[in-house]
Amino acid sequence: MIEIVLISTLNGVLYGMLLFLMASGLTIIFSMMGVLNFAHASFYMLGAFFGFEISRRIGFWPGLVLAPLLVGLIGVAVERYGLRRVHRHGHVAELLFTFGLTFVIQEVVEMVWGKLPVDYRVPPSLDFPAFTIFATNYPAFKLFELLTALAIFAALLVVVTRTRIGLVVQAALTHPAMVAMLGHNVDRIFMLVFGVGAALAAVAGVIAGPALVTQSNMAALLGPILFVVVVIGGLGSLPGAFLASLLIGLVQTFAVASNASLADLLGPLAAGSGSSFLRDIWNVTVAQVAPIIPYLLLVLILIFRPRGLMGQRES
Amino acid sequence: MLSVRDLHAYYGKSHILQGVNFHVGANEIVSILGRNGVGRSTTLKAIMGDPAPRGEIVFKGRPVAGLKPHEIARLGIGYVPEERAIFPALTVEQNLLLGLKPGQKASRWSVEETWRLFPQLRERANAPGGALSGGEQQMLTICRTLMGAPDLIMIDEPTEGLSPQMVERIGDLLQEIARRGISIVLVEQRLVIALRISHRVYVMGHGHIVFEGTPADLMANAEVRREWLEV
Amino acid sequence: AEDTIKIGYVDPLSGGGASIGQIGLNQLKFIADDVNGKGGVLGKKIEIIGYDNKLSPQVTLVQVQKAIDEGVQIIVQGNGSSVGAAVESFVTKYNERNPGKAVVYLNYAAIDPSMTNQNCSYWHFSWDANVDIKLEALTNFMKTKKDIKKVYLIDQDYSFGHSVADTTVAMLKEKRPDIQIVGNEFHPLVKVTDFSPYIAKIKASGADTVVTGNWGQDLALLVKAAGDAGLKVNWYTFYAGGSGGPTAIKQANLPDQVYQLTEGFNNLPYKPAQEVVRAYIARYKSEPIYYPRLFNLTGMVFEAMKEANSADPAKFAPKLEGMKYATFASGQEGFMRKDDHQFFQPLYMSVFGALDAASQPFDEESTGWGWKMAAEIPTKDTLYPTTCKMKRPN
Amino acid sequence: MTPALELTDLRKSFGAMEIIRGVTLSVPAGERHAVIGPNGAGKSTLFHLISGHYRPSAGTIRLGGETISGMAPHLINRRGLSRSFQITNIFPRLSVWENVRCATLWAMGYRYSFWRNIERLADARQRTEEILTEINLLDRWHVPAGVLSYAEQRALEIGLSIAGNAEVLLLDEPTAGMSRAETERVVALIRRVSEKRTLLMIEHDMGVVFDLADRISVLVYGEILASDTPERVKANPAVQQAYLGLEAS
Amino acid sequence: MSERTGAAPAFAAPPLPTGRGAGFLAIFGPWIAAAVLLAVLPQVLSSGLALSTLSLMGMMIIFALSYNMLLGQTGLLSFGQAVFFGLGGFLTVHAMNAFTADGPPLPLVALPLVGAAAGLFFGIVFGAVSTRRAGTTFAMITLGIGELVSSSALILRHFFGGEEGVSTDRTGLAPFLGLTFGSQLQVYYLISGWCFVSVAAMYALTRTPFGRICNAVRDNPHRVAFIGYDPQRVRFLSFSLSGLFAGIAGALAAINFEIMNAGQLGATQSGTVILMAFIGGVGSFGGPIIGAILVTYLQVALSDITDAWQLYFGLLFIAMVMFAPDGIAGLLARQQPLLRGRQLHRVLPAYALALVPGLAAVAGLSLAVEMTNRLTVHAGDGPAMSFLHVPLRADAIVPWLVAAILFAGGGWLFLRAAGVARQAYDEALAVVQGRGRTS
Ligand SMILES: Nc1ncnc2c1ncn2[C@@H]1O[C@H](COP(=O)(O)OP(=O)(O)OP(=O)(O)O)[C@@H](O)[C@H]1O
Ligand SMILES: Nc1ncnc2c1ncn2[C@@H]1O[C@H](COP(=O)(O)OP(=O)(O)OP(=O)(O)O)[C@@H](O)[C@H]1O
Ligand SMILES: [Mg+2]
Ligand SMILES: [Mg+2]
Repeated sequence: MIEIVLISTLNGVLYGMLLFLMASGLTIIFSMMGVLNFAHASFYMLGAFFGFEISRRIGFWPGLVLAPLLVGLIGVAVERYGLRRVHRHGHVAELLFTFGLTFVIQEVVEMVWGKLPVDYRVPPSLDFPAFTIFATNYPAFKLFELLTALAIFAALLVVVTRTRIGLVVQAALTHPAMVAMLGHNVDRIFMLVFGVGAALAAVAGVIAGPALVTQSNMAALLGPILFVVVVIGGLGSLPGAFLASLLIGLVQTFAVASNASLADLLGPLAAGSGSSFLRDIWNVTVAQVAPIIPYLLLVLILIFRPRGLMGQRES
Repeated sequence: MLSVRDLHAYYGKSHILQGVNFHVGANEIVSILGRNGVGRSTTLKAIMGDPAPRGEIVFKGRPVAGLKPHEIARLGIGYVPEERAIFPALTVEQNLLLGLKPGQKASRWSVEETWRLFPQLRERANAPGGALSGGEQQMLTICRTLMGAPDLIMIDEPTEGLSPQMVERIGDLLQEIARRGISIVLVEQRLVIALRISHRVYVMGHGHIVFEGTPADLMANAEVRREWLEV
Repeated sequence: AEDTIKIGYVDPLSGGGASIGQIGLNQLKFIADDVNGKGGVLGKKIEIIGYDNKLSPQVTLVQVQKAIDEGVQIIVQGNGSSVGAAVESFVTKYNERNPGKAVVYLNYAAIDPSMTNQNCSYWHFSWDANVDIKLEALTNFMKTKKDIKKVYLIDQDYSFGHSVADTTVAMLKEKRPDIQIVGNEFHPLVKVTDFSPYIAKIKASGADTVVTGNWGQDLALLVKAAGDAGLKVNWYTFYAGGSGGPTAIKQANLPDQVYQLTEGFNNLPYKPAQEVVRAYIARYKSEPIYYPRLFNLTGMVFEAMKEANSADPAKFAPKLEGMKYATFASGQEGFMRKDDHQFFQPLYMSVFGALDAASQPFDEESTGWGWKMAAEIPTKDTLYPTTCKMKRPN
Repeated sequence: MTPALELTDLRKSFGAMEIIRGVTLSVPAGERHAVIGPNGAGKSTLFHLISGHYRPSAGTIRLGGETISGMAPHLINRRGLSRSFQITNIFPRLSVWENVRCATLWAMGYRYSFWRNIERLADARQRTEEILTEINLLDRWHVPAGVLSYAEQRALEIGLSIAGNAEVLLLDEPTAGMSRAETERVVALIRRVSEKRTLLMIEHDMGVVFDLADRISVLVYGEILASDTPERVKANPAVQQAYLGLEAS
Repeated sequence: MSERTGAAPAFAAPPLPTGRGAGFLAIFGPWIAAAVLLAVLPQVLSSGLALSTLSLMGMMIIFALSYNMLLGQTGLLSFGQAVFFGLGGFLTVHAMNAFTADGPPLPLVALPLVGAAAGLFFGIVFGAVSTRRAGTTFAMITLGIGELVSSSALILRHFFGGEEGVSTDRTGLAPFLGLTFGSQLQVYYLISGWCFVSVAAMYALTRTPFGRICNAVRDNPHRVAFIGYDPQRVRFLSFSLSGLFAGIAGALAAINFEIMNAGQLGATQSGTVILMAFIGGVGSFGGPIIGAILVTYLQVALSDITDAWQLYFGLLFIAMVMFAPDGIAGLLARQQPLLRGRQLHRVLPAYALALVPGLAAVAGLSLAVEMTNRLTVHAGDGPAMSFLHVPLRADAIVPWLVAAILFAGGGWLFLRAAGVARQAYDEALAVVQGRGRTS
């Protein structure tokens, strides 16, 4: 029992931090700029492929620095020459713009790297088990993931609370012209924020690439789970996103560990239910539905607490 | 301080400003009067760069036309819009802090100063700007612009929605601002207050200036008042 | 009348499934070029036309319609049982509703047993062993492995995964009642990014063998998580050789622990096949031959055409029924069962690991590791009855 | 006779701050009642409470004798209370015509009707035309409301609030930002539309207040300081001190 | 009171709406024309593919319009519209299977009613949950619901048929006027009939008090409450009705394909409908119709022409969003005053002038894309290829130069020509308005 709880907690925390790593850039873009950036996963994929390409030439560590820089620049260019123009036409237009971008990025990645997975490996310097609990190894690379997530969280927290960038962006959502007339270069700040968001996605890509599968469909497979993290955490709240990542990580891990089903719960009743349709519902285990629990959580939280866990506003 | 010559501005295809000329000296309070819709607000906005002005705008000896709004603001022109443009989701204090320009630490007008002038705002320091009463928003928007330590401040209808008593206070405040070395361009509906505190007044009609003079000149000119101010 | 024989290949050529769909298309083109170089079939050239179905049954039907409009009477499709079922049902209805211009569906990878059982169709021929047959073969293999004591099942939560799990449980119970099933887990299809909790469960169960029908990312991530956690078990799989699988196994460092059941693999010691593989690799660099069965499929169809002296499915389909054929991978004989149009052939258990360069020339995905023979399951051990009541056109 | 609107010990707090501190007020039917008071006194909040935008923390509100405190805004509106907003609140992308017509629909009984052709509703059309004539926007009927000038939007705001023919009308600073001449036109309009109705109005323009109001309540710090006829309010030294400045004197 | 002393209004105000119906032909003319068009289309486009594509367009038109009831009319961005499409389809398939066996003899033509009922039912159920909120919150709830429903579809295998889905045979139902609906042509007429009825119904809906209040809610939900309406109720009704029509579309899909599977209620399908509505233009009723036709056509045709179709698809959307955010209908609507003022001839030459370099730039770009594709994805097929029927080698320098020149030169010329076209447009508009003022 202790073994299951301990291991599940550990796995949950590790998974949660991976989620946060992937979602941090989206939190920045979505909750600060209000842009539903569907291309976030594509930037993440670009990060992974750039990381792969750089790491096989000069090594993982230069890749960890260079890939996010490159993707950040791409993000800046996307904002400057595309999104900025679309911005005045509203959120739906922005969303579709990034939606179109996902197609383009995926196709370009396929042209350059093909459709098959690439052999993106954990750097040898981190390729060893860091510790072992109950005969289960925890690779050093996972710890590195965790530390990076924590570092990013701390750094973003400092930037958001210690500078006025967050305020400027938030103010510009309602009165962009006024913010400019107070002397703030709104355009440049938006560009920076978007660039940083893209770069953060790329950091996640560089790190998750070796841990997961680096393939041209990895963006599409990531799905909307990151939106779930940001929204559950609460729009505009970095700590919220952090908390939500942890929560989802833990909930999912513990759900997998459980084999309970309605049939177990209401055993005798279940026997009577003849319809095959009901039997389906009856016999589904918690573990089976683990990965869709976050969506359930999303719907429930939005219904009962639309601001999310720690959000300051409902939009 | 500021001189505007042959200023034109358009909204889409409609030609709103059709050659506006005026100037403001150091420490001077200048009012622009006129009926609704003649383009007074547009004049101020065009000076701030949005809508894009055509013509000559010189501030502290530097041509300003063609610069972006934030560059103009950084040169030292402050603008208080008619619609107040309070950032509703930010707290009162955060609204004030946004008045500081990037890199600017403190200024002649600090948050403390605001609290002193309008103790009412201090009580609301942590309330969202959107929750403020109409009049409180008006106070906040003026103080927010002052935080940026402008050399010239352009204020659009500052007394709208203010109680008579508060109107007086604003009048005094404007005079104090001017005493501290800040020039003021005031767009005002209420003649009483404008005439009381202005050094000079312009009257605007249909996109250009139709009268220039001291308040006393205007009081003496019944015809202008009737035709262009409807009083 | 036409001077080419058009074969419509309907499979995903874009999006998520494209990586496998494209490989099938390349292989068909390779075969067609080879056949055309030798003068074609019945004096006609073979033309392969790719139709992108985006892995959606509905798009597939539009594309099949398009292919038929363009004069295609032979549809080849494989990926996705949902698509396969749709094509089978469409082709059957189409031939019923439009008599005179028959269309035949040659299936190289959709392996839902229903396609050759309750839903079987005269116009459908299947070259891949269906789930029942594969599991019959797999359990026949496991029957002989006395060191298997505790088996854990983990599968994707959809029909194929459930077939694998249910059938394995049933067959093992019959053939090896001493084996303990210590877990029977389902996880959502391609939604899991972190398999560590599942690995923790497997570990806790004390299993020595895991049977999984997983493919694609679900297999790769599962194996990687096992490697990370240091789980030492044997893996019995069907699709570990699919795109990304070998890379993942190598990265997880699980030498000689992952088994795969297929109708052939590159390192089978059969010269003619090895030569073809070499030629293929020379042309499509770093792309493996996943589908030896495509060679069987085309070979048999071309032979049937020659026998019938016609490229009209109505004429050559009867010739396929019961046809015997020396399979591509090993030259051993297989046959097309007349009752349900299912091809039976020897199946092979191979295991992934370091190669002996002399006798095992082909590695996978440039990992340096490759598939090596573990056991051959002769055709007779793969036979599995069918419930098909074939309706033949009169 | 039951008063048109009756507030009893009404209170509203935001967090720890009590903004409305026990307001008791009764407005008889047909009265033109003005609420004045310093900025931030709670006048708009009072309107928000009456119209259902905020829920009162305590106290009751009765409309024509019926308790409406805590009801949703649309329910209160359906019971015959309509209001305008201090900060213009219209439908910017709809035409001026549609703005006003939408505001007439519920009161005319059309509700959520999805089987009637709206263009065939002669009564709604006629009423819309009347209102547009009243607020002098008839020749702008086809323009999207968001494009109107500030003063025109203020006029439309009033148009929306009177379109539903509500018994009780709440106007929050209807003349703010208007020039003298326009203000006079608005005053005339308000006089006309409030002919057979009850009017509650917030204003800072004392000219307008003394011109229109039958009775004036002075709200200071969330409490009613005085509620009386214009003359007596003007003469009240407490009011002078708390509120009226140089302009009124 | 609001005397305008600023710039004079550009137009004299048009006459007030009279409410008296326009002439019979003005109202029903377009509808009759549409009906005739739907009836004769299969005579012109009679291939099997054309009929399938037209059928597909028919159901997608309904689907896109149902979506626009939310996005365009009520201002609700939903990410889960396919849920109603899919559930409508699934219930229809089950109904078809039930009636085939020994259920009541319901003809196939009536089965979209099952889809409608299912769509409405689930619209009510999910609407009750989601429409309590608006804006991003609403959007995210629908995202969650969509994800939940489509995930459950794989788990509840008996109802949704697992991955294969549930298939059926449409000819098994009671014949209707002797029709068994075996042929695609008959199915086409069934779909176009339902399409016509649904479009007419949805159009009528926009012209009702409810329709107008939906627009008001889109513009300013807060204010709606103060004119007597409950914005939440309006959203709810709009959502439910939208579900109803999406359900009809799903039912038609089920009839057309005779199969329904989980993919039909997933995110891809929901995304497609957003694209359709937006590309066509959410601002007008007809926009989504154009969008549905165009996007369906592209989906069917583009993948034949090139397998880098996703790239072109993406670029097209990006270009649309950036340069024509009102969609195609918006672009067309801008030509309307010119057409009415008989000034269109003034701008057409300028448009044509812009079109030529524009096409050249597109050709240059796609040449580069295709050559890259050949060298990377299709390296195994060798560098010899053909582009627009011109044979060339992807590894030669000349084609690359041509591509670069076409793209850069065409792009530059296009930008200049676009300026000219814009100016021509402004001038023509000025002429029209000038006339409007004097008349
Ligand atoms: N964004 C805009 N788009 C189009 N026209 C505008 C816009 N803003 C203002 N206008 C028009 O420009 C003219 C001048 O407007 P402006 O706001 O400058 O007037 P004003 O003198 O400040 O009057 P007010 O007393 O109403 O504030 C008006 O006719 C107005 O309708
Ligand atoms: N939602 C809220 N949260 C916190 N404080 C609020 C909220 N709404 C109003 N207040 C405060 O309540 C007080 C009264 O506001 P209200 O808008 O009613 O004033 P008012 O009398 O209308 O003033 P004005 O004449 O300036 O419009 C103000 O100090 C305001 O800051
Ligand atoms: Mg103004
Ligand atoms: Mg107020």
